[in-house]
Amino acid sequence: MTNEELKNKLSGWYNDLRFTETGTYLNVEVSPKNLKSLAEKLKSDPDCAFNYLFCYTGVDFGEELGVMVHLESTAFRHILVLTTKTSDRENPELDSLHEIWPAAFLQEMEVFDFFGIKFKGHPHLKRLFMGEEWKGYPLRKDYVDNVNMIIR
Amino acid sequence: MGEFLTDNIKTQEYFLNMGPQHPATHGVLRLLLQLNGEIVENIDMDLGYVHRSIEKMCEHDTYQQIIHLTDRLDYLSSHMNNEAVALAVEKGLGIEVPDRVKVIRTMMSELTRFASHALWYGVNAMDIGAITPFMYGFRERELINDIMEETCGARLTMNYNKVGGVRYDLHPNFQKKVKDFIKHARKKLPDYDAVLSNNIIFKKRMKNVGFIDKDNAVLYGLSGPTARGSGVSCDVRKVHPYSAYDRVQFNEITFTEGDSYARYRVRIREMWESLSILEQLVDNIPEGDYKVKTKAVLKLPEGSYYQKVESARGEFGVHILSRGDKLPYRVKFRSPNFANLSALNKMAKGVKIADVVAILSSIDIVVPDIDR
Amino acid sequence: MIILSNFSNIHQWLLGLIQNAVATRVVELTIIALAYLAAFALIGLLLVLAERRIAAFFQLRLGPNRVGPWGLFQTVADALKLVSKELTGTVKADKFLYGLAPYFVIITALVSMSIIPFSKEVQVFDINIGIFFFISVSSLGVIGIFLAGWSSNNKYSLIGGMRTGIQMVSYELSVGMVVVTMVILSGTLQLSQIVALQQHTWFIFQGHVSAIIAFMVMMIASTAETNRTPFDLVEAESELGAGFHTEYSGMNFAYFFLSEFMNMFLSASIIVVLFFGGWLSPFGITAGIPFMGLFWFILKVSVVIFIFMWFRWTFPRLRIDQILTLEWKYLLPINMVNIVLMAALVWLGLTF
Amino acid sequence: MSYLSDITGGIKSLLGGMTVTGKYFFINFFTRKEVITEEYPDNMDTLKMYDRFRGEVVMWHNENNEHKCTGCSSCERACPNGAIEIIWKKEVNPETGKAKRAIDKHIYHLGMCTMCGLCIEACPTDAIEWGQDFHHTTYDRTQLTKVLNKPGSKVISGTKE
Repeated sequence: MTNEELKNKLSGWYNDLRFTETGTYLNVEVSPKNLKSLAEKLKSDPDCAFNYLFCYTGVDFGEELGVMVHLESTAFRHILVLTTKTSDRENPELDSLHEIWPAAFLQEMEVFDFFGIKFKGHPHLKRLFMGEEWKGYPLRKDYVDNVNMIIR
Repeated sequence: MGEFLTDNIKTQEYFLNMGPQHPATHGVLRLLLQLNGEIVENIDMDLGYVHRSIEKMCEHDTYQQIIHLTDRLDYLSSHMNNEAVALAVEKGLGIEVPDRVKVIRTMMSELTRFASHALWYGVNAMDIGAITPFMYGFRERELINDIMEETCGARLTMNYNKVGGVRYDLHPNFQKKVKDFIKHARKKLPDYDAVLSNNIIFKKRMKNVGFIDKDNAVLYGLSGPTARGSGVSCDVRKVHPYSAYDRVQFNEITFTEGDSYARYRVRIREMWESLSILEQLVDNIPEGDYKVKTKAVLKLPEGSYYQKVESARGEFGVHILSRGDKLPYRVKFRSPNFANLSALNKMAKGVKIADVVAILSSIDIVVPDIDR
Repeated sequence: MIILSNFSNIHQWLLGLIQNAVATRVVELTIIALAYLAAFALIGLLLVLAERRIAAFFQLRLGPNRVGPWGLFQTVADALKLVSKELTGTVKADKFLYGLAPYFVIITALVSMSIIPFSKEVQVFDINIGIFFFISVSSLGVIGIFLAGWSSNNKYSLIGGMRTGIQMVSYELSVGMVVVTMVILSGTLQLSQIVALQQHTWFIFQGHVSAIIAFMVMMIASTAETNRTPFDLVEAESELGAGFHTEYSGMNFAYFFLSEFMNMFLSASIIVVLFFGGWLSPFGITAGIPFMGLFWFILKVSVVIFIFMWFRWTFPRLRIDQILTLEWKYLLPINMVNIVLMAALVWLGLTF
Repeated sequence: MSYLSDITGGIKSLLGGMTVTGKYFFINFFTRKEVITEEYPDNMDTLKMYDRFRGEVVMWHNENNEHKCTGCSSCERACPNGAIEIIWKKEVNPETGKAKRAIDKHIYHLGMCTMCGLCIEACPTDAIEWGQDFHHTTYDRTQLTKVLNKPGSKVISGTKE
């Protein structure tokens, strides 16, 4: 499907989606509460059939924390970026997508490790890279580490 | 008597640390194997032993400065990683590179791919227990490294790409050396088959080990030879062509068996395909500039940019989130190894310890790429 | 009983020197023990060097060539380094067994060496059940490896040790059955007699089909017995680090290393004795010259060892269940059929 | 029947592998023709790196101990790792008596350099270039900090930024 067709189809499902096309792929922003149901629909809908999750980016948007999920369909080869933001910086929580795409399992662990976003329903959320004793979430913009970080 | 004995004997599962320092993990990767005798029940991973936080570093570097950091991700396909960043930024800025650059990048990618697969061949053999093929793999790789060194100035961390072209023009010896290499490789590749591919022990070790079916391969986000061994058509060179891949003839290699041996055969066949791509391009390098002039300070317009390339291990992606600044807001490297590793637990459930080693080497991990 | 008749000249000379039967015997034994120890060390060192050089040529390399001409003293230098190294160990290891294990391995190798007929003149212990003595003693070596794996208190070592147990128990069977096959042909267990019976034709030609099958099985089983690739799961470096000797360092490690090469030498010797006429020269070309037997024996053993090395530097490693499959599903039935075949050949007089 | 063909096929495949390795063994045993390794420290005299090899950053000096570095610090800005530092001094022109800013030291931290080459590309006067030496081992990390302009060296007159 082309970007236009995707847009039309998706806006029929939910009315609070925001579409942006600055950049490479069509970007759709979804509220955290609709994330999982939208993801399920994206995968199971025969016209969308997004079965290949190839990039899972945690982002610190400044005010909010969020994830950007790149999805592709191996049948139709269209690509969509799902964006979700949560404004809770203290205890951010999002739905886990690992049941829909098992590829998200490790990626969510990574995002948890670097951004501190907890994924509801993830069975094994641990600090994958940094180790349990590490304090803070390094990829957040407000992370300060005077020992290991030298900023010119 | 029997009852008496079994009453006092307790069996329990035990844990074995494979890594962080282990010959089979190709670096500092820690796998916690939950074992029942020799049978693997579960694998837990502990990563980050070579984490350098390259993604964070990128947030403080300009776009030209990012490129050399990607050499240090998957150091065996460093040229493809460089290319991904260069292509992403070029696309975002709307820079059209000359044909010569495209062809040069394609040839370098294929040389890198061959070198990477040759090294993998040796390392794979070593993991299975045959040590001699290791040197055969290095013999071919050495020639490519020489070509690289002559043109790019370094053997491994080449840093040959830049936004808007490549750093130097091709060395005058380049074409002759590549031709010599193709001739040499065509003569030596049949040895690979005789020593390993047809070997009954090797076949027994690789066949029906680490099986993953086609649907699961996609769902687990596998890419590259690992996914193509399961019959997934996912070659970025075919699906989303970049550089000069749309003008060369080559086959996408897929096998449907989905086991370690299928993945092995994909890579062996890919070496032949790389040779044929090189052969098509080596005499048809267009004349022209090897780079275009770019602004001194590059500012990517606001938006999220993604560029995928086919690296030796699968789909390497760069996700750049820009806010119109000269520094990127967020850079994420989609590393094929990290995605491929996520299927390890699925592949390796219920196999022997020796098979974990075989599976690990059949998905061909490079640890710095996993840890980034 | 220790038979020293072949050394009667030396015996007489010593007796004349010391004038005491018991003392003479003691001195003699000491001399022989020292000579064998020296030979043991020499053969071990040379084999290590040979392995490294041969491996290098297989692998498109040059190999060690710095210490002495053609690198001849490389292993001596290595041994010196190992001797000077600290003997480390794990804290929670079973100290007694941990210390005992390397000696267990090396002593069994030394004891089995005593029955090898290096030539007509050089054989210490020509016992009349020689070949069974060899099998029983050499199978004791596995206990050393097993002890090492168990007592190190290391999971890698333990797995390595357990694998040895499984592997040895299986492949002892094959070795035993091959020996039985050849004993049917020879009719004797005494090694000197087995060699003597091959005066005209080597056993591999005497027993033709059956002997060739037996030889091939023996090559496989011996490779497995000596823990060499493709059967080196005990110390599979890509799976277990170093397997049963992970925790050993310095000279204790060197004992394991040396005994591995000695075991290879012993297996090759037995193969040469059983199939290729021991120290006999082909067609008796040097039959009259004294001590030429030693030369032929070493030459034949070297060829067999080279084939072992060729295996090692070509093949990948098997998995543990495949090792068992190979033994119980392939070698054992083949051996059983082969014994019957050999018996039939001997009964019908079809041997040469 | 497949039992027997398994055995023969297996043995055949094993012999096929042994033929290849055996071929290389005998070639190397008798002629050393296929040996691909080099005896590294021994071939130092004949070992020549390629012209583009990126060993270290060096500054080019002519016979009058002059270089082309004006100290514009383009390289300093281009370096992603902060491996280059430029230190200024006040230089009094003897003819006019005016004080002028001039380069004192071009400090290069080899230990922090990743050989990316951005500094050399950024240099407007081509004062720095790649050196082919790769023997950088030292016993002391401080020795990896180098001053690229030789003591007492001057800028070639007429070099403009």
